[in-house]
Order: sequence, then structure tokens, then C-alpha cells
Amino acid sequence: MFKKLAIMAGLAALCLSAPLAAHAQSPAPAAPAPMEQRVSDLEAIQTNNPPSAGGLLEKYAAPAHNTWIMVSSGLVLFMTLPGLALFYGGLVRRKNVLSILAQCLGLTAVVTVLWWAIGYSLAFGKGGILGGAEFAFFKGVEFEPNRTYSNWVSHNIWAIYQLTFAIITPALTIGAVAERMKFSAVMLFSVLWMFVVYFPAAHLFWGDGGWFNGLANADAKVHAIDFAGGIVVHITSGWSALILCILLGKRKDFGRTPMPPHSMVLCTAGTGMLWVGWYGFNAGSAVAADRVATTAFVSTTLSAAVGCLVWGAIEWIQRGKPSVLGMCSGAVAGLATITPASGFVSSQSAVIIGFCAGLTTWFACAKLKAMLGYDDALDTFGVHAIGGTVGTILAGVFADPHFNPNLDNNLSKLVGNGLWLEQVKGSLIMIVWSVGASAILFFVVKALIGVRPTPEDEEQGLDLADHGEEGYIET
Amino acid sequence: MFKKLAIMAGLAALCLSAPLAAHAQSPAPAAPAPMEQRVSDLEAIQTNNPPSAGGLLEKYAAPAHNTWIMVSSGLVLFMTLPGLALFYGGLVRRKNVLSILAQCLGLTAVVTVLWWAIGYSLAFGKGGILGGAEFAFFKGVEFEPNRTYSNWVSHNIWAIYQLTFAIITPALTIGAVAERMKFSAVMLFSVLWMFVVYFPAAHLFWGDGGWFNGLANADAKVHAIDFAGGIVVHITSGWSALILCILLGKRKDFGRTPMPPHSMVLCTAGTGMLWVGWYGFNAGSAVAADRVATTAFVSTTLSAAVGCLVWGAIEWIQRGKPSVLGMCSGAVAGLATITPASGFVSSQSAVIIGFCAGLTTWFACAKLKAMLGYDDALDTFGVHAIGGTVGTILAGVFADPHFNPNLDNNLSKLVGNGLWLEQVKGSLIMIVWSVGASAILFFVVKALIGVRPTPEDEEQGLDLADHGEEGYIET
Amino acid sequence: MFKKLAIMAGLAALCLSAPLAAHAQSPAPAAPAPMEQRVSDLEAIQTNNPPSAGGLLEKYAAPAHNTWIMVSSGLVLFMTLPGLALFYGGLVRRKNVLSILAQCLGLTAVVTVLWWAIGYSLAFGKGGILGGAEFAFFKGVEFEPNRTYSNWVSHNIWAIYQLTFAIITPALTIGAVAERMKFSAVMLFSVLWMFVVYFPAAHLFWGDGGWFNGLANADAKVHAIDFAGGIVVHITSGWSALILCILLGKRKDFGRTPMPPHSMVLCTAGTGMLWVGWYGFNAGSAVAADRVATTAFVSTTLSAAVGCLVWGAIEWIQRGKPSVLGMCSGAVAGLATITPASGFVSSQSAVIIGFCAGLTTWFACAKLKAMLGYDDALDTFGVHAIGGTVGTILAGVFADPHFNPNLDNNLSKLVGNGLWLEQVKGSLIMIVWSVGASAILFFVVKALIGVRPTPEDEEQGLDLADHGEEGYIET
Amino acid sequence: MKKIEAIIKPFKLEEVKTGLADIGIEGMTVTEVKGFGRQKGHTEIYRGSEYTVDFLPKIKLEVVVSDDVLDKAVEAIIRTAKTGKIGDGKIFILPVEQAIRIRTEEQGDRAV
Amino acid sequence: MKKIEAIIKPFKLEEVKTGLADIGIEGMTVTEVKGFGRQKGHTEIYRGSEYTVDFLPKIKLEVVVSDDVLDKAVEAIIRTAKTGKIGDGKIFILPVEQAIRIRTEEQGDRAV
Amino acid sequence: MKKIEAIIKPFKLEEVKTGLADIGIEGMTVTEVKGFGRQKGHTEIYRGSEYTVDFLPKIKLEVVVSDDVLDKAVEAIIRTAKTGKIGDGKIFILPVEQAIRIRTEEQGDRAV
Ligand SMILES: Nc1ncnc2c1ncn2[C@@H]1O[C@H](COP(=O)(O)OP(=O)(O)O)[C@@H](O)[C@H]1O
Ligand SMILES: Nc1ncnc2c1ncn2[C@@H]1O[C@H](COP(=O)(O)OP(=O)(O)O)[C@@H](O)[C@H]1O
Ligand SMILES: Nc1ncnc2c1ncn2[C@@H]1O[C@H](COP(=O)(O)OP(=O)(O)O)[C@@H](O)[C@H]1O
Repeated sequence: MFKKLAIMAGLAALCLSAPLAAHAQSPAPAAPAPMEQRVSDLEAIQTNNPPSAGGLLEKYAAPAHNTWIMVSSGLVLFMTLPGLALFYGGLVRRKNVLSILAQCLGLTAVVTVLWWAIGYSLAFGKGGILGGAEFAFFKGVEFEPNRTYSNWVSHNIWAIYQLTFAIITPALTIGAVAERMKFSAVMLFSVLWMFVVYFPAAHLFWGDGGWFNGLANADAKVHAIDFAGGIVVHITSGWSALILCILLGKRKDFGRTPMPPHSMVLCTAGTGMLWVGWYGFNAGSAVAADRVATTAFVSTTLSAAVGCLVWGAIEWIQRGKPSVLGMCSGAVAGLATITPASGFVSSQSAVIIGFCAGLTTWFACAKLKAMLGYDDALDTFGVHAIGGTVGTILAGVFADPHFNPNLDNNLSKLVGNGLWLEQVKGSLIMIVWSVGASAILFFVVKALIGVRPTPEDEEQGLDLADHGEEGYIET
Repeated sequence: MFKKLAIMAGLAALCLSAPLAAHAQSPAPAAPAPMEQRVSDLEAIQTNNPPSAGGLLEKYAAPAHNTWIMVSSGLVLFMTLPGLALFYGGLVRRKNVLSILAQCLGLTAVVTVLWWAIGYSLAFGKGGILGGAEFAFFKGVEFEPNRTYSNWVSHNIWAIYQLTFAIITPALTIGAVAERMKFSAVMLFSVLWMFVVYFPAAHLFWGDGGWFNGLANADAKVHAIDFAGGIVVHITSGWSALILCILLGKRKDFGRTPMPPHSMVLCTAGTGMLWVGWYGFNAGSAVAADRVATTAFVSTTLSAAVGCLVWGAIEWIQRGKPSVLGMCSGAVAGLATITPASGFVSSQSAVIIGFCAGLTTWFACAKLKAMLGYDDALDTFGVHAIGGTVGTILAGVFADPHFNPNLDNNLSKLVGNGLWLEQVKGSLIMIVWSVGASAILFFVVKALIGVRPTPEDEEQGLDLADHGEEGYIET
Repeated sequence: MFKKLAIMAGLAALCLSAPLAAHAQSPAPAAPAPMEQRVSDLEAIQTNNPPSAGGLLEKYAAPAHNTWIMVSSGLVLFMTLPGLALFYGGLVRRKNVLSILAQCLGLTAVVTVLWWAIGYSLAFGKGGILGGAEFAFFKGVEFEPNRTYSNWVSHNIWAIYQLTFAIITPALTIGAVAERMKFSAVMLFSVLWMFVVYFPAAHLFWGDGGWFNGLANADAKVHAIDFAGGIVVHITSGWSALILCILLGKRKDFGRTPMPPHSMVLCTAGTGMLWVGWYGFNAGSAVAADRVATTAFVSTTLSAAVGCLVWGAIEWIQRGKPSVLGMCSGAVAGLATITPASGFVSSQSAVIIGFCAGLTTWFACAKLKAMLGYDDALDTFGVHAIGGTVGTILAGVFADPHFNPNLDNNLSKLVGNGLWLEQVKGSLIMIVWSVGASAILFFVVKALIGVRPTPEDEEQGLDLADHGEEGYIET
Repeated sequence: MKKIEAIIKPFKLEEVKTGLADIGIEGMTVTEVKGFGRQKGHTEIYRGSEYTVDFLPKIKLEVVVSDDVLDKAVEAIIRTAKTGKIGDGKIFILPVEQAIRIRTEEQGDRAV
Repeated sequence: MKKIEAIIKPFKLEEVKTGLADIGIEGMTVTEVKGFGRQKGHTEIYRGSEYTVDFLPKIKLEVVVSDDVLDKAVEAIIRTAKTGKIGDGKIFILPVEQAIRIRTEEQGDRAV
Repeated sequence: MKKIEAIIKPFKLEEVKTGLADIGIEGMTVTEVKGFGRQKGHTEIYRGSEYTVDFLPKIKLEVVVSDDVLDKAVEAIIRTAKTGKIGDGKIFILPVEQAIRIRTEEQGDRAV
């Protein structure tokens, strides 16, 4: 595969260096189409249907839908920077806060370049497991919609929108290994992981011809649905996080020294940003400002709120007071869990999903982890893997064509029937894939450059060790 | 494995080169309406007029307007989380910062569930003082616009948009009683308060058939206007805050121990977020991206700026330097005061309103409070009650149909005439209502679960007492 | 010029105080235009072309485009508050953090009022160097688009959108003189600077009839292009910052006492906000949600990412570890540098521009500054002047009509030819102008009210000296 | 000369300061410290992980006084700092051999 | 009575505290301090400006003990605080003339 | 051995440190403290509520020295810390009975 990649890269580089000619003429205005066609194209924008062939608007994206996806792209980037950065940054100890920020920022930059160079093409080109090199270096990824993915949203903003998902996924993983993995190792691991886990996952479930793309691919091998990334984002990152943190081992002095969050203020501020940004994540995944978008907006809100309440309530019952971290965790869990279902379900189902989210992730973080004894520093597994898995299965249970007519295209027989089983299959495959691939990559990175800082560096904190800076200077 | 992957990818690319089929067929098209009607429906989207009966678009929301209201919903939620949470959180002492964050987060979650279950229905169902149960559990609150409230915005996103107002209103109140009211008491009080004050207020001024809904209800008993919540949000929360903080009593050692803001940095960051989010609050209240929205956007900007300048200038004159808290307070006061007027007035009027905002709220916070001696910890009364009341009355003075043609529907005789008197009436009724109801609820909550922490808990700080956490941990 | 201004102001004040009558009638509906015209007007909204004369929509803005510009206005304001405020605020010492926040907030308020009163009119009225007083006090700046600047965006939201640029520009400058310029001096200097530098610059490059407005003015004296403010924002602020910080002198004890950032956490959070907000800055500058907007969105993302990587990589090579400040600086540099080019170039060009951004600004900040020895406290010159200048020239090199057909209107002969030379000319003129004018203004302000705090005040910190407050209070 | 080191509850600082000022003591130095003693701390739980805090915030007050003021000063501190509840703190008295005011280089009792 | 002032590495605090508790010492006071010594600091670079940090974070532990416990206490600190690497810190012993428990006004050894 | 405790203005720390290093003193410990004295504080006003700050930020420098270095050290501190303005601070000298280097268990003058 690497060889193939190399060839692709070479080819693309050639294209890139070729004179940027040939494409400078404005579209010559054709003879105007008949009125009926023109009006129905204009209506199609409002109803999010495809334009007719040959009409003026065929070459255009629609400003209304484009606006929503531009906004959503901004929102999802905001989830990582500064949302997740503060959420995670607040949860580590003072001496490691910058290492989290650096990893979020570094991943944003690196993944962006990968995505542009080849990642987008592998994820959203045509193919079964991976796309081809057709969109390498964003070749041809321009204003005109790629109607495989969207009726009215520009291909290039769609690519950027998806980039923001590609960024946050590895950024979620770093929570599990926080405070004890070298910056260089995080970066190298993540770069490899994008190729081996993320690009395939995105393609399999969302890509043109993806084997597990139940919604759009009638011939899918697994008819799974994943609205906004329960599998593609949360399962891949969360389960990879689990194996990573086990292989990496516990933080120095874990269990002996307390390691409480150094700033619940940052963490809570980050939670608010994540919540708001998540609207771009979920409602944006309609790739239009249509009925599916507003459905996702509603279910996202409800699940977050219920998850927050449930976690807080459990703590209140169990030890007399609800913690802010508990409420934040519940809200994030509600958000992660509704993600795969958000654009498929009723508000009532969203409430149930939020309830399950709170319950299961609380159990995973507060009980399971202690029982099994791994050191998932910031609970990426407990929140994202568990939430993502539970949500993926529940999406299969609650998906309802009334709220998302697309379910009637290829899945009418499965919806309300065996769809949940497809969800289980899809989840299992990606769990195994993520865990296996991450384990291998871990050892590759370990062999190449090592993964853990020296005990002295860990003691002193990664901020100084990896970046030569301190988070806060009092003078 | 890589080789195998590559082969699979290649094969899949071959197999699946078939077109992805037409997965976008929508509800079967009825006999198309006449061209004239179809085009004028399309135009109606641009001009924010209602669609014709029976046309294709009658069942649809318009993506452009929906996008704006999705964005606005996100913005208003952002005002509470993390905006207000940081603004208020920065103003308390270090040991109470999490209690503020917890209350903001907890209210967000609780109010969301209430709203979904019954609150939205009570506020926006049909009725005089309250709506009915027709929308309980968001029954029927789906994609199709509820054209009582909006021509082109989906009913469900409208419900969520209004939810964000229902969230921030009780959250404003907690500022007055900060640092000395138990988390449980805040929650219980707020839940009851939503039923007794907020749902009625929202219905009375904005609801279908609301008695004081002067704009939309020709038979209103008071012909009041309230663009984005001068009465419904700021008067109800601000005046309730006053009575609450009086009944609750002063913070322990108030007057003896200084209680300066522990972080003006958080407070100022929160101010910026409030300002930006307020565009969703005010311009979003047009419930369309129409002329009224841009009018509100302009007036919001100007009033905030002028309020900020005026408060700063007073301080500069009065004691030689403008404080950051003064400028922040002035900006927030400008925003609160323009709220009821924002979509009704010219930019020139907005400047005058901002000026009055700065003057009156400064006087209330810096002079009146000291004179009367109540302990409104974070000046909810001084800023929101005063700002909201002044703004409501000024809205009656400056409302101008040129900027909001809706004023010509039912109010043409009152505008520029006796409208301000209706505003006074509306304000007075809700002031009395809010103060009375809050007083009763206070005693109810006190009897049921008690309201104040023990002096030891107050001394130690509510973060530890109510949540068992600390805001900042230095190690 | 000041006399002219005074007269204008007087006239405008008269207009303002005149009864706000006469304008309250809604446009009387004309006989409906022929179907062809109506449909093609509706299509024009989608393709961002001007409406036909006399049609219904001629008096209307389009909700989709308006939404995008409302969002963009919010985003650009968010860049200043709290984005830049936190970015800069984190970089100063603890005792000066509020002074930065106060300056950002104060400038926001003051510039808003100036802009409304006369600034918008001077910048975007008709004229060669400056516009006239036609839009003073936002007279006539209402819902109907000003089609000189936009086909479908309301005149008033366009004015507010441009306001947000006018706000951030002087706010960028304060970085260079941070920690040692009195609040009053910053305010007075900035007010004068707006008249002498910003309003002319905005008019010259973007205004109706502006002498250097190569894109829109066929008769321009210099045919420069500046998509989103490489010259108008970054060159003016950055070069003014250089001369200011030289004339002002170094911070007390500079070179003897270390002056590290007091909170890289705030700085990084601010970087994330700047990045997200910058989408409003660049993609919003299309003044439509059209193909140019998405192009700008893509190029902005790529340049930021590459700038971040390059700066980080240089540090990694040079001293073994990439710093968070380095990565933040690189990202901001990438953003500033792509600004003038963002809506004109391919994604491939954006990557190259980002690369140059990282390289040149790193050199300026880490080497040049040390060599020359001026005290540009927060590197406004190093990042914004250098980034803006490099980007402006590269915009001339890489501008491509395929990505922005407007380049074909007046510049078809220059594009790919001598355009870069026009860019150099435009840059040079504004560099000289900015430096010269700022120097004069500096001495004016010094003579009038003095510029530097006393050494004691500087020692104690500007927070206490200028605002009587502390950023953080531990108790 | 003696140095009085008093470990007190933070919220008592204002009162103690006033109490000392009342008897003519014009200088003192305070430090935020953490104390471990009989007063028990608390347990925080973060997603199921316990974090026991047994160092509690205290204020350490240092006053150097001439021998003749010592008793009055100690008594003033006790009076103002006492709540009667566990954790009120301690007073330690240490010998001081010399005191110098940096500004004037005055020495001994005149320096404090 | 003596006051033991020990400057130790921050991450050793828990161990030292336990070590002292084990020998029956029930009270102590700690302060976050910065130490300058042979242990070398580090250099931070912010956009090309160097910032040398040679004050390193340390913990100062203060325990007032009766004379008979002194040696055991010192030994316990040495045992638990030692890593053998430069920067382990110092122990200073100062005379204390009097100790008073504010709550009860007990004096002397009974107060510590 | 003696312990020198110097309360100085924060911005003088670098100079004092260098001054001490110049005369061969290789170790010291500093603490951020708040000082109350003749130097007057300031008043902050938050929306009309006054907040008087009369504890000003100071640095407490602690150096344990052998008796023979004492005078030179004190003199170095005075020289480098003095601005001549009120609030320059104080130097206190306390007796030290023993000093131990934890790492090596060296005692007395060799430990400082
Ligand atoms: N032997 C000691 N040496 C130094 N400080 C002590 C000692 N004993 C107690 N302290 C300080 O005094 C504080 C109060 O002591 P504690 O035992 O909790 O209450 P009380 O003094 O009322 O008996 C402790 O938190 C600690 O800071
Ligand atoms: N003479 C001294 N007076 C006060 N504190 C000292 C003195 N010498 C060292 N220290 C403190 O002890 C700490 C450790 O000293 P250092 O010389 O670095 O290592 P070591 O004690 O292992 O030789 C220093 O950081 C400082 O806080
Ligand atoms: N009696 C004292 N005991 C302890 N510290 C003192 C005493 N007097 C002054 N100080 C400390 O010295 C600092 C400077 O004292 P001050 O009276 O303000 O100025 P100066 O020393 O120049 O007369 C004070 O802020 C305080 O920290």
C-alpha cells in the first residue's frame, strides 16, 4: 500500500507542479433551460433534492447550505481548538497542561496537511476499503458540489468539513495517554494511525462505495449507519485509546500520588465549547440545512442534557453531591452517544439515548476502570468508546425514516428490524480493527522513536520536557 | 496485511465503480402548482413572507432561515456555556467558582428536560396565560414550520432556539445569590420558578394568544412589545434576583471581608462571549435572516459599545480610571437594555438606548446598591432588572415601523404614541409577578430543603461543600 | 481635512436630530415583473449575481448571504473579544493582563462609535482617498444592499461586518507597545490613527473609487488587490506597531528581567479562537456565501496549518523541541499571511503561502528582532507586518481567476503578469504612510497627554495603575 | 527581639492584623501555607478516583517584635485568631539576633 | 523545642509526611517555595527570547518538635526525602522558645 | 550558622541573587509573601465596592550561612535590595543550630 501511495503522491505532485493553466475560463452561459426546470431546480435547493441535469444550477452550490457547512466546519474545529484542548487541558496536572494544548494544535496542523495531500482522497474517493488518489492535493475539489456526498454543498467546503472530523478523532485519543507519552510519539503514532485506521474507517462507513456504508451503498457488506461518527470517530479513537493506555502503562506514581484535574474551570469552559461545537458535528452531518439537520440539532441538545443530569444524579445519590466533573462528563457522554443516531431519531429516542449514555459511561469511568485497573488518564475509553458503541447500537434500534427519509433508500427492510445487528457487526469490526492496528502501531513507534518520556521528564512535567515552556508563570 | 488491504481496495474500487444510484427521492410530488405560485413562494422565502397554501414549499422550512436560527441557537447556548459561566465565575471568589459553573451547567440540563417535557408547550402552545399540552414531549414539533411563529423556520429548531432563552433566564438570577445558596436550593427554586414565572411570561408576551403579546395578538390586554426578552428574560430574572437576595440575606462577613472578583480575566473573556452570543439572542429573535435581523444586529452592536463607553467614562471622570469590570458591566448593560428594542429601532435610537443603559445601570450598581444595602452579589438586579426595565420602556419610545414593518400590523395606532405606556404596564405587571412569585417560592424551598449552606460551608466555599471539588489545584 | 470632517459631522448631527419621519411606508408593490426576470433574479441569488433592475428582489437582501455575513461579523468580533484579548493577554506578564483586555474592549467600543458616526462613511463612501459624509451616523445604511459592495448582503450588516475589521486593526497594534503605554494614550492614539491611517487605507483599497482598489476600480492608480486585509489590516497595524514601539522605547528592565508569557494556556486558547474567527475574516470577505467564500475557507485552513507546522519544525530542528508559542505563532502567521490572498488562490498556492508565512515570520521574530534590538513586546511587527507584507506580494503571484472570476473584470492583463508589482507598490505606499503617520501621531499624543506610565506604575503593572484592578486575586 | 510565627485560619487574617495594629505593631509578613494537623481534611472524588486533601489552607503570620511587646502581641493574636474549633493553629516564638531596615540600615528594635 | 525546616523536592512531600506521621508527629506546615542551589535549572525560549529559570520549585516543611523527638524526626525526613540526586534539599534546625496552641492556649511541648 | 531572612521588593530578587552569588553564596530559598508595613497599599473599586489592599507582594529570601559569611551576606543584600524608597524591607538574623544536606547527610557549615 505504501508503494501505491508513493506513486499516487508522485503523480499528484506532478499535477501540482504542472502549470495552473487551462481552467481559467468562466463557464460559458448555455442556452437557458425551460422555466419548469429552472423553477424546480430552485425548489430543489429548498427541499435538498439534486438539481436537474444541464440546468444552470447544476454547476453551483447553494449559499444557504454552504453557509451552514462553513459554520459547521468552524464549529467542529472550535471543538478541538480550543474546546477539547481546554477540556482535556484542565483535567491534567498543571505541569502537563501545555502538552495537551500542543498535541491538539499539532494534530490539527499535521492532519490538515495529510488530509489535503491524500487523506481526503483515500477517505472520500471511490473504493471499497479506501478511496483512490483522485482527490490528492485537493485536485478537482472545488466549488461545484460532489453530488455523491451532497446536493448543494461545495465539494471543497465538504472536504474541509470532513477534515475537522479527521482532526478531532486522534485528538480524542490523546486523553487516554495524557501526561506520559512523548510529543514526538503522539505525532508519529497519529500520522500512521490516520492511514491505518481513520481513513479506512471514514471510507468504509461514509465513503463512495464503502463496504459498510449501509445508508448510501445498496451493496454494502455490512449495512451499518453512522450519522456523525459514532463508529468512525468515537469507536476508533476510544478503543484505540484503551489499548494504547494499556500498552503504555500507567503514569508514574499512579495510585500513589493523587492526580486531580488542575483546573476544573478550564475543563468546564471546554465542555461548554464542546457542546456548542457539537451542533456543527451532528447537525452539520446532514450536509445541508435541511430537516435532518434540525432533527440532529434537537436530539443532540436533549441527549447532552439528559446525560449531564443522569451522571450528576448518580453521583448525588451515591455520595451526596454532584460533581462538576461528573456533570461535564455526562454532557460529553450524551453528546458522544447521540452522535451516530443524531440525524435518525425522534426527540423521545434522544432522551432515552442520553439516559443510557449517562448510565453506561458513568459505570465505565467510575467503576469498570477501577475494577480493571488500567490508567485511562482522561477517560477517553470510558466516555468515547463506551458512548460511541452504545450509541451506535441504539442508533440501530431507534432510527426512524420519519426523521430521516434517507433510511428508506437502501435500508427500508432493516430499519426497525435487524438494523441494530448490522450496527453491532460494524462496531465489532471496527473495534477489532482499531485495537489491533493501534497495538501494532504502538510497537512500531516504540521501536522507531520510543514512546515514554524518561521518569525525570515525567516527574518534571511534559510542558518543560517536550516544549520547554510552562503553562503559568506567576511573576 | 498491507498488501492484502491494497488488493482489496483495488478490487473494491473496480466492483463499486457503479453509480451510487439515486438515493434522494423525496415525498412523491403532487401535481405541480402553477408557475406563478411556485415562483412567488420562492420569492416569499427571500422576503420572509408566508408561503401560499397548497404549494410544495408549504411543508418546508427554508435552509437560509433555518441556518440562521440554528446558528443563533448555538450562540445563545454559548452565552450561558461558557459565556455567562465565565463572566459570573470570574466575579466570585476562588472558592466558589465551580458553584457558578455547576449552576449554569445544571440549569442548562434541567431546563432542557423541562422544556421538552412540557415547558415549550406551556410557553408556545395556544392560550391566554399559558399554552396547553399540545406540544408536550415535543409532540408534532418537527421540521415543518409552525407558522404562528415563523414563516420559514422549522418548528423544532424554533423550539430549541427558545429553549436557549429559557436556560439563560434562571441562570442570570443566580448572580444575585451567588456564594451563599445551596446547589440543591438553586435547582429546586429554578424548576418551580420556570413554571410559575418563566413559562407564563414567555407565553404572555410571545405566545399564541398571549394576553400581553401586543405585536401578534390584536386582542391583547396589554399591547406590549418585547423583541428579544427585555421583560421575558431580563425583568423576570432581574427582579426575582432582587427579592431573592434580600430574603436570602447577605453573604457571611459581607461588608467586613472584601469580596473582589477572583479573576477579571475570566470575567472579561465571558463578556466577549456574551457579546458575540448576544447576536443570536437579538438578531436571532427575528426568527428569520431578514431585515429585522440585520437591524437588531446593528442596534445590538451600538448599544453594547455605547454602554461600555459610558460606564467607563463615568468611572474615569469620577475616580480617575476606567475599570475593566466597569467597561464589561457597561457592555453587558448595553446588551441587556437594547434587547427588548433591538429589532424595532434605528441605529441612532440604539445609541441613545446604549447611553441610557450605561447611565442607569452604573447608578444602580455603584450607588443605589450601596444606599439600600442589599447584597446583590454579581449585580443581576443592577444590570439586568434595571437594564431590562429601562430598555423595555425605551423600546416603546423608539420603536419604528420603518425598521420593523410588523409594528404596523396591530400597533399602528400606538407606535410613536402611547406604546411606551403599554410598556410600562407590561413591565409593572411582570415586576410584581416576578417579585411576588419568587418570594413565595423562596419560602417554599426554604421550608422543603433549606436555602443557605452552613456558615462553615460558606466559609470553606461552595465548591467543596456542594460539589466536593476545587476550582484550581496548584500541584 | 479636519475642517471638512467637522462640517460633515455638523451636517450629520442635524440630520440626526431632524424628526425620523417620512420613511415609514413599506415599498408599494409594483406590477409583478415578467416570470423570466423573476426566476433569473432568484437564480442570481444562488450564483451571486446582481438582480435585474425593477424586480421585486432588487430592494431585498438574500437571507442566505445575509446569514453568512451576520455569522462572519460575529466571528470577526470574536477574534478581538475574547480571541485576541486572550492571545495577547496570555503573552504579557500577570500584572499587565487586564491592561490588554481593557485596551481590546475599549477599542471595540470607541471604534464602534467612530465607525457609526463617520468612519464607515469615510471608508466606504464615494471618493479617491476618503469617502464623503453620505453615510454619517449610518444614514441610509439599512436593509437594502449597497450593490457597490455586495449583490445580496444588506448594507447595514455589511457596515457592521467592516466595523469588526476596523476594530481589530488598532487592537493588533497594541501588542507591540504592550506593558508600557498608558491606556489613555492608547485610546487617543488609536482614535487619531483611525482617521489618519485606517479610514484612508480601507477606502483606498476597498472603497468606491478608491485609488488603489485594483479589483473594483478600473481607473485605479495602483491596481492592487487585497482580499481580506493584508494591507488594510496587517500592514497598517504591523508597520505602525514597529515605529510605535521604537519611539516608545523598551519596557523597563527589558533585557535585564525576563518577561515570559504569564499564561500560555490563555494564549493558546486565544489562538484557537483567532483561527476559528478568521473564517469570518477571510471567507466572510467574499461578502457572499459563494464560491469565493469556500475558496477562502480552504486556503485559510491550509495556510494556518502549514504555518504552524513550519514554525514548530524550525524550532524542533533548531533547539530540539517545538514550543507551543512557536506553533501558535506559526498558525497566526499563516492566517495573517493568507489573508490578502485567501479568496484568490488554489489550495496548492495556500500551502506555499503558509510555508512562506512560517519561515519569514519566524525569522522576523526569533532573529531579526534580536539583531535590531527593538522591543516589539508581542511581535505585532514580526507576525502581522511581515506576514501581511509577504502575503500581499504572494497574492499578486498566485491570484488565479479560476478561483475568483472577479480578477477577470479589471485585472485580466495583470494577473499572472505584473500584478505582484502592483502589490509591492500598494504595500510600499501604505508602509510609508503608516510609519510616517504613526510617528507624527505618536508625538502629538506625547505632547498632549504623555504616552508612558511612570516607572513606578510600569513596575507595579498597568492593571493597577490604569484600571485599579488585579487580574487574579487568590483569596 | 523575637519572631512570632503564627499559623492561623485564613479568614481570621483581617482581624488578627487589626488586633496587632491596635497595639501599635506596624509591620508583619504573611505567607499562604498548607497545614497538617488534627483538623481533618476532606476527600474529593474525580470520576471515581479519590483524592484526599489533608493539607488545609492556613496563613502563616510572621512578626518580629522587641521583647517588651512580645506578650501583648501574642495575646492579641490569640484573642483575635481563636474560634475555639480544632485547627485554630499555633504560635511559635523564635529568638532573633538582629533586625535591619534595608532602606535606612537602622538596626535592632528601631528596625521592626 | 526546635523547629525543623526542611527544603525538599515537591514530589517527596507525601512520603515525608507519612514518614513523620509514622513516628507520631501530628502537625506540620508546608510552603511552596523556590530554591536556588547546585541543582541546575532550565532555559525556556519564547520566540527567540531566552528565559533562564534557576529557581526551582521546592517544598519547605516546618515542624516544631520537642527536643526528644528531634533526632527521630530529622532521620525520618532524611530517609524519606532522599533520592541521592542533586537538589534533594536541606534540613535546618532552629531553636524555638515557646509554642502555644491558639485554641486551648496550651503551651510548650503540649502545644506541638 | 545563622539564617538570614530578608523581606525585599519582588523586582529586586534577580539583583540580590546575583549579589549573593558574587560573594560565593550558592544556595537560597525564596517565598512569595505579602507584607504589611509603612508602605501604603492601594484601593481597588469593583462596581462601587471598595477593596483595600494593604498587604503588598514581597519576596522572602532565606539564606543559611556560616557565621563568617554573615556580615558580607547582609551587606550584599542591603546593597542590592535598597532603592531608598519606603517598603524596601527588612533583614532578620536568626540562630541556626544545625544544617544537614539531605543528599549526603553532611552537617554544619559544609551543608549550606
Ligand atoms: N508541630 C507543628 N509544627 C508546625 N506546624 C504545626 C505543628 N502542629 C500544627 N501545626 C500547624 O497548625 C495548624 C493547626 O493545627 P491542628 O492540629 O489542626 O489544630 P489545633 O492547633 O487547633 O490543635 C496545622 O494545620 C499546622 O499548619
Ligand atoms: N544556604 C542555603 N540557605 C537556604 N536554602 C538553601 C541553601 N542552600 C540550599 N538551599 C535550598 O536547598 C535546595 C537544594 O539545594 P541544592 O544545592 O540544589 O542541592 P543539594 O542540597 O542536593 O546539594 C535549594 O534549591 C534551596 O532551596
Ligand atoms: N515587624 C515586622 N515583622 C515582620 N515583617 C515585617 C515587620 N515590619 C516590616 N516587615 C516587612 O517588611 C516590609 C517592608 O516594611 P515597610 O514598613 O513597608 O517599609 P520599610 O522597611 O522601608 O520601612 C513589610 O511589607 C513587611 O513584609
